[in-house]
Amino acid sequence: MKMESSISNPNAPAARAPAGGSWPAVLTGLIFVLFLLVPVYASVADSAYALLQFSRILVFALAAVGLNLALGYGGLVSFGHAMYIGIGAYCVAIASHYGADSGVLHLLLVVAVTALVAAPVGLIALRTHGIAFIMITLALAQMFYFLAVGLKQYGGDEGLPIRQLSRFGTLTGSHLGLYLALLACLAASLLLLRRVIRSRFGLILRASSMDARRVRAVGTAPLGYRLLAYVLSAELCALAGFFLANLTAFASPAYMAWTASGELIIMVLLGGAGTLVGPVVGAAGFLLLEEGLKGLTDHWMIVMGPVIVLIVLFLRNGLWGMFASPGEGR
Amino acid sequence: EVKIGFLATLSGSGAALGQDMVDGFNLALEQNGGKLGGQDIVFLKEDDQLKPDVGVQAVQKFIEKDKVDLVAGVTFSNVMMAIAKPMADADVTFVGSNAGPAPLAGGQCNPGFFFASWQNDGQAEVMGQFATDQKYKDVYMITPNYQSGRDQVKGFTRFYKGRISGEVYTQLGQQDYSAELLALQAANPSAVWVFLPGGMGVNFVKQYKQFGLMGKIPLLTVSTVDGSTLPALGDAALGAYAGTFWGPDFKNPVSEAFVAAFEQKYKRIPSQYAAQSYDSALLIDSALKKTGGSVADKKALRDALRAADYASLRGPYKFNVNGFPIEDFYAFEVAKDAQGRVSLKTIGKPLSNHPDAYVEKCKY
Amino acid sequence: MHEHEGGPMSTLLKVEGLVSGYGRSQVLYGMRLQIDAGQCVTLLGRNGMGKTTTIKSIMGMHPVWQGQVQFNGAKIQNLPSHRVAQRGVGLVPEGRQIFPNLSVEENLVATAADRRRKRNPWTLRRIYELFPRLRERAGNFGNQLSGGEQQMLAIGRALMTNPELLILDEATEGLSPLVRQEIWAALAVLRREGMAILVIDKNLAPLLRLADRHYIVEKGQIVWEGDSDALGADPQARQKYLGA
Amino acid sequence: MQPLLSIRGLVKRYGGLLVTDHVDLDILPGEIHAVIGPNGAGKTTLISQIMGEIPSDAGTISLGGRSIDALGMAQRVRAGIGRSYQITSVIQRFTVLENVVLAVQGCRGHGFHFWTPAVETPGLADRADELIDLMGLSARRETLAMSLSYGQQRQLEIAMALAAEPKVLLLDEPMAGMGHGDTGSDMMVDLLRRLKSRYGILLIEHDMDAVFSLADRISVLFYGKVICCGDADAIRNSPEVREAYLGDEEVPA
Amino acid sequence: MSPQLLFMQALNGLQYGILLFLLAAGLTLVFGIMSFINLAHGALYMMGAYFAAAAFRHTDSFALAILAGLGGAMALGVALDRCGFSRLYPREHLDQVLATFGLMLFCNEAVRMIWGSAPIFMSLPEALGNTVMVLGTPYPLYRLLIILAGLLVALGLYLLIERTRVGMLIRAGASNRAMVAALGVNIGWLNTFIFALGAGLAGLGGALVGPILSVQPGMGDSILIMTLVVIVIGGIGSIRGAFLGALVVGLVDTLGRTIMPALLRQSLEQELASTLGAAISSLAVYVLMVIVLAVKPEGLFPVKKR
Ligand SMILES: Nc1ncnc2c1ncn2[C@@H]1O[C@H](COP(=O)(O)OP(=O)(O)OP(=O)(O)O)[C@@H](O)[C@H]1O
Ligand SMILES: Nc1ncnc2c1ncn2[C@@H]1O[C@H](COP(=O)(O)OP(=O)(O)OP(=O)(O)O)[C@@H](O)[C@H]1O
Ligand SMILES: [Mg+2]
Ligand SMILES: [Mg+2]
Repeated sequence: MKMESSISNPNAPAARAPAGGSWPAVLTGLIFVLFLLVPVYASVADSAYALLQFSRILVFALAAVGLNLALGYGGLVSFGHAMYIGIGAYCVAIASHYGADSGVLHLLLVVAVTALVAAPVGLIALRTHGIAFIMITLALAQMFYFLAVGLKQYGGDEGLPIRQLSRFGTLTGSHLGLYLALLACLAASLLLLRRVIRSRFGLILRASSMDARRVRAVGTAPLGYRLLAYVLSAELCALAGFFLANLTAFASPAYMAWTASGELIIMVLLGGAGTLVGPVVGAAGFLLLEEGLKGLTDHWMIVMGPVIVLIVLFLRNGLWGMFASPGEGR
Repeated sequence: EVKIGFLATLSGSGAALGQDMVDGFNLALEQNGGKLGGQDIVFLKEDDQLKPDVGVQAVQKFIEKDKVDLVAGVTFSNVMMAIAKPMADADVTFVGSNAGPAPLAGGQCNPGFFFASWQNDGQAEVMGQFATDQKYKDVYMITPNYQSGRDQVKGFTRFYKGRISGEVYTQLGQQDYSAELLALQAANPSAVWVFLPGGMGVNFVKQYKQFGLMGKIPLLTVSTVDGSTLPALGDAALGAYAGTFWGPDFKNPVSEAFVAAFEQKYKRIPSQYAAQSYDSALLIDSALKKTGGSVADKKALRDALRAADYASLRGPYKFNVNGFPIEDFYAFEVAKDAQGRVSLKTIGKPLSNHPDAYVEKCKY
Repeated sequence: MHEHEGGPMSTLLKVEGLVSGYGRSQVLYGMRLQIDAGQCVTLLGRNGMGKTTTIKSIMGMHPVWQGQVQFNGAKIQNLPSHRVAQRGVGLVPEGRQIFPNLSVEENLVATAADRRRKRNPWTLRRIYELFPRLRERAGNFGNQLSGGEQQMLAIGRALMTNPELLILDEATEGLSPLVRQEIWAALAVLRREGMAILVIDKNLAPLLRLADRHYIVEKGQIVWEGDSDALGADPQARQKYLGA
Repeated sequence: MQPLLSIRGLVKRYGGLLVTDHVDLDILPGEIHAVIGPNGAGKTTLISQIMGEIPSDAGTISLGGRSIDALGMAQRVRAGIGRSYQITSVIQRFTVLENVVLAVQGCRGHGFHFWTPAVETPGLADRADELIDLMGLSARRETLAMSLSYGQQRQLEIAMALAAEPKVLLLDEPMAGMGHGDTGSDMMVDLLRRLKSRYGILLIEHDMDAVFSLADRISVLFYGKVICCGDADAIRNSPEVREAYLGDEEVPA
Repeated sequence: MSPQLLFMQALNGLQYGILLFLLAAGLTLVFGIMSFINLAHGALYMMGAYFAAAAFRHTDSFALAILAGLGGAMALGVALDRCGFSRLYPREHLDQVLATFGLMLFCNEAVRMIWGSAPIFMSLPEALGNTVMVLGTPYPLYRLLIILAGLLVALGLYLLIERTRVGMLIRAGASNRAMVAALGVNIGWLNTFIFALGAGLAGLGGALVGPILSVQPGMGDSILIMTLVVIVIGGIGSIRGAFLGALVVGLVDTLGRTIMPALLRQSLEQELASTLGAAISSLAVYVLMVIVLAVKPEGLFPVKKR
C-alpha cells in the first residue's frame, strides 16, 4: 500500500472542489459571537459553571487547532500530542510547587520546555511515514506518560495539585480573565494559521504532506518545514495545557494518556481535518455531546459511538467539512 | 431538602467500582424512602470518566451550578487529589466512600473531609500484620510500578516483620504474568503478597491458578480479589487471602440486613465498595439527624459527622483528626458461602482500632 | 472464424447521445460511437477533448448523465464496472495503473479469467511470448518496472481477461518503436482472431493501417467519422482536428 | 567547450540486475542530447541517478566542473538540475497555479515566509503565470490538478520542470501523453527548439520524429550500456540501433 | 538466573508473542492488505471473548465457546460491512480511524449494558487447566495449546495471502480498487470476506485468551495499541511481519521484565533496582519500536519492496 507521508488512502476519491461562498466566514464569526456571549450569560444567569465548562471546551479547541496544523495541513498524524498538554500543565504545577508562580515565567517555561522536547521528538518521528509515524509519536508520548507516573516527588499517578495559580496581577485566578485569555489565544492562533497555511511555508508544508518526493524535486527539502510545523503545533497544545492547569489547579499524568491523544485526534477529525475552524467545532461538538449525553444516561457512549459513525459516513471531512474543503483558506 | 453530589467513575475501565458505589448509596436512600436524617435527598450523580480534569469540572458543577450541600463518593485517588483543592476553596463538606490518598490524610488534610472508607494503606497493613501472625518466613511482593503500588508496599512492610525475598514491580495494566510466576516459582517463598487492582488482578489470579501455584504458595492480596472481581474469578480464586475493613459474612444486624437487601435488589453479593457507600449514606443520615436536618451550619454538620455515632455495618468506629476512620481490619479467605457461591470468609482480625500512618502530619 | 455469439458483423458496442462530465463541468456532449464485432475502431482528438471520459463512461467507471451504452445488444450504462468487464470488455487504462504491490506474474494472474471459453484463451505463456521482456521481469513488483514495461503489463493484464472488446487508452505511450511495432502487429493478430478493438493513440500512421473506422472527438462530440481511406484522403480534417 | 553536465562511469545495480552499466555522458550548453533505448534500458534510472533520487553504486557526476556526488536531491536541483517525470507526479490536490508556484519557489531562497500568500507573492506568481501560458494551461489556472486530463497533467509536469530555471534540464518522455498537433507534441517540439539555447537538455523520448528533429546528439542505451553515440545520421544508419531499437520505424531524414 | 529458567522465560516470551500475533493477525490482514485502519479491532476481540464466555456459561463446552467467539465476531463483521462500513474502505484512513473509534465506544458500552461493568467469568475445563512438566518445571498445558493455535493461524493466513488468487486480488484491491473492478472482479464481496475474516480472527483471539485474561469492557483498547506496535515493528502489511514482530515483542517484553531487574540488582540495591528495572521494562517495547523505526522506518520484516 502507498505509504506517503500523509497516510491518505491511495483509494481515496477526489476531494470536492471548495464549496465556495462566504459560508465559512459567516459561521466562524457566528461561533465566536457565541463564545463571547458565554460570559454574558454566565454573569446574567449567575452560573459560573457555564464559564468553567466553556473554558474547558476552549482549552481543547486550542489544542485541537494546534494538532490540526500538524495533522490536517502537514499530514503528520501525531498520536502523542496530549503529551504536550501534559507538559504545559506540569510546567505550571512544578514551577509553583517550588514557589515560582509568576504567570509570565510559567508561559516562558512552557514555551521553552515544549520546544526542547518537541524538536528532538519531531526529528526522530519525522524519519517515518504514515502509520509508523503515528505509532512512534505514540511511543514517545507513552514514555513521558510513564515518566510522569513515576515522578514520586511530583505526586506520581496521583497527580500534582497546584496551590498557587499563575500570577497575572489582579487577574490571578479570575475565571473570566482565564476564559477571555483563552478565547483571545484561540482567535489569534486561528488568524495566524489562516495566513500561515496560505503562505509559502504553508504551501510547502501541504505539498510535503501529499508528495514529499515532488517537493524535493523542486529543490526544497521538506524536513525543516515539517519539523517547524510539528513544533508549532506542539506549542499550541502546551499552551492549552498551561490553561488547563490553571483551570483545574492540577496536573496529572492522565492529561497525557494515549486515550487523551486519541480523543484529540477525534476532535480534529470530527470537525474536519485540514479545515481552519473545524477543530474548534470538533472539540466543542465532542465535549458538548459528551456532556449532554452524560446528562441523559450513564450509557452515553452507546449513543455517542453511532453518532460519530454516522457523521463520518454522511459528512465528508467532518462537521466543518460541509462548508469548507481541506486546504481551505485559499 | 438536602442536595448531595455523588462523584464516581462510571465509564471506562474503573466503572465497576463506581457502579457498586452508586448502587450501595442508592440502596440506603431507597430503604429510607429517599430521605436521610428526615430530609428529602436530591441525589445528583456525575461520572468522572477516571479523568482528573473531568472530575474537577463535575465538582465545579456541583458547587457552582447545583449548589450542593454535600459532595460524596469518589472512586479513584487521582481524581480525589484533583478535586480536593476546588472543594477546599469552596469549603464544601465531603464524605468520601472509597479513595483515601495519603496526602489528604497527612499534609493536605482538610477539616471538611470525611472518609467513610479507609486510608489507602490500611488494606496492605492488615495483610502485613496477617503475614506476621502467620509467621511466614519470607514474602514475595508483586505490585504495579506506580505511586499507589509503592505506598502499598510501604503499608505492608510497615507491619510485616519477616523477610522480603522478592519485590517485583510489574507494568500498569499488564496482561501476562507468566514471567513473574515462573520467577516466583523458582524463588519458592513461603507466601506471596500482591496488589493488582481490577483487571490486572483477574489476569494474575487466573494465571496463578493455571501455573498450579494456588494452594501451593499462600496468596495474600489487596484490592485484587474482592467483591468486584470474585464473580469473574470463581473457583480460580479459592484459597486466596484478602484483607479489608468489612466482609459480606459479618454477623451484625446492619450488615446482614444490608447484604440481604442488596442481594435481593441487585442479584449479586455486595462488594466492599457498595458497603462503603451504603455506610457513608448511613453516616450522613446520622449527622443530619443530629443537626435536625439543617446543613446551614457547616460546623455543626461536620461535628455531627465526626461523631460518627450510628450503627455502621463494620461495627463501631471513630474518626481521626484527619477525617479518616480508626477502625478494625480483618483478614478473609476466598471460600464457598452457604449457597455455595465463591465469596470472602472472615478468618481473623489482625488489626483493631487501627489509625492510618499519616495522621500526625495533619495540622490545621 | 468469428466464434463469438451474434455472428459476423453484428454490432458489439453502441454508444448514443452520451452526456457526462465532472461535478458541475460537462465534458461529453452527446458522444456516439459504434463498434461491430471484430472491428478495430479508433478515437482521435487533442488533449482534453473527452476521449478518456468516454471510455470511463463505457466502463462504468464514471457516471453517464444521459444517453445509451449497449454491449451485445444489452444496456450497460451505469452498470458497476466489474459487471461491464465480466460481459467481455477489457481495459488498458491511460497511465497504466498496474498494481504496484503485486509481482508482474501476479498482476497477470490475479484478474485472469476466461468467461466465454475462448478457443485458444490467453495464458501466461502466450503473454510472455508476446512480451518476452515481462518474462525477464516476472518477479519484479509492479512499481519496479520501467514505464514501458508497465505498459506491456497493462496490455497483458487486459488480455488475460480474454475480452471480446479490448479498449486501449494511449495504447503505445512510452513504448519504444520496436515494441510499438510489436504491439501494432499483435493488435492486428487479435483482430484477425476476431477480437474487437477500441484504441486511442497519437500515432496516426499505424492506426490508419490497422483500423476500420476512425472517430475524431472535439469538445466532447464526434466531429468527423470515417474509414482509414477517408481519413487518409482528408488532410483538412487531419489538420483541423489533429494538427497532423 | 566545457560540458555543463558530465557523467563518468555511472553504475546502478538492482540485486543481480545491472541497470546502469558504467555510463559516460556529457551535456554541452545549448545542446539537446537525446537518450534513446528499449524499454527498461535504464533511461529513467539514469535521470534519477543524476538527480540523486536513486543512489549510484559507482561513478561521478559533475555540474559545471564541480562534482555533485555529495549533494542530495534538493541541493542538486538548487545547483541547477531540473527534471520532468515520465510517470506524472504533479500534486493532485493543488491547483495548476499552486503546483507551478511550488516549483518556482523551490530555487528562490528559503521557504520560511509565513505571511504573504504564496500565490500572491509577486516574484513567484508572475513567473508561474508565464509558464502556465507557455504550456497553454491558462484556462485551467485555478483547476485542481486531479481534474486535468492526462495530457494536460503532462503539460503541467513540464511547466514544473521548467519553473526551476535549471542549467540542465532532464526531460523524461515529454511527448508522452501529449496529444496530436499544435496543442500536443508539435507544441512541445518547437517549445524545446526555442528553449534549447538557454539550457543544456537531456531528452528521453520514444517519439522518433521529435528526437531526430531536435537532437544535436543521440546516445543509445541498451541494457544499461551506451552502445553508440553520435548525430542523427550516425544513429539512423547504425545497423545495431535499428536491430535493437528502431526496428523498421521510418525515421524522418 | 539459571539457563533452564532463562529457557522457560524465553518460552513465555514466545507464548506471549503468539498471543499477540493472534490479535495482530486480523489487524494486519485488514489494515495491511485491505488498507483499512480498524480501531475497533480491539472491540471485536473483546466481543469474541464475551461471546465465548457467554457460550461457555450456557453450554459448558469449551469447543463451542471458541466457535461462538469466532463465529460471533465474524457475523458481526459481515453485519458491519453490510451496514455501511463497506463505504469506508475507499475513504481516507483518517475517516476510518474516526468511524471505527465510534464503533469502539459503541461496543464497549453495549458490552457493559449486557454483561455489566465488572469482569465476567470464563475459565478452562479441568482437562486443559492442568500443568505439564517442561524441563522439570510445571507449565500450563493451555499455554502450549495457544502456541499451537497461533502457529496454525499464521500458516493458514500466509497461504491465503501469498499463495491464492484471493490473496492477490485483496492486495491488488488495496492499491487500486477501481482498476480491480474494471478488470471484472466484484471487489465489494471480496472486502466483505476479508473484513469478516479479520473480525473472526479478532474474535478467535478474544475467545482463546478469555481463560487467561480478564474478560471485561474495554479489554480490547490497550491490547489494540500493543498489536499496532507489533505490526509496525514487524513491517506493515505482511502476515510474516506480524508473526515475527509479535515474537520479537513477546520476547523483548518478557525477557526485559525478568532480566532487567535481575541485571540491575547486581549493581543497585533491591528496591531501586526493581522499580528502575520495571520502569525500563515497561518501556522496553516502546523503546524497541522507536529504535526499530528510527533505523528501519519500514519495520523489521517489511513486505518485499513495495
Ligand atoms: N477528474 C476530473 N475532474 C474534473 N474534470 C476532469 C477530470 N478528468 C478530466 N477532466 C476534464 O475533462 C476534459 C476531458 O478529459 P479527458 O481525460 O476525457 O480528455 P482526453 O481526451 O482523454 O485527453 P488526453 O488525451 O489528454 O487524455 C478535460 O478538459 C479535463 O480537464
Ligand atoms: N526498484 C527496482 N528493483 C528492481 N528492478 C528495477 C527497479 N526499478 C527499476 N528496475 C528495472 O530497471 C530497468 C530500468 O528501468 P528504467 O525505468 O530506467 O527503464 P527505462 O529506460 O526508463 O524504460 P522506459 O523507456 O520503458 O521508461 C527496468 O528493467 C526495471 O525493471
Ligand atoms: Mg485521456
Ligand atoms: Mg523510463
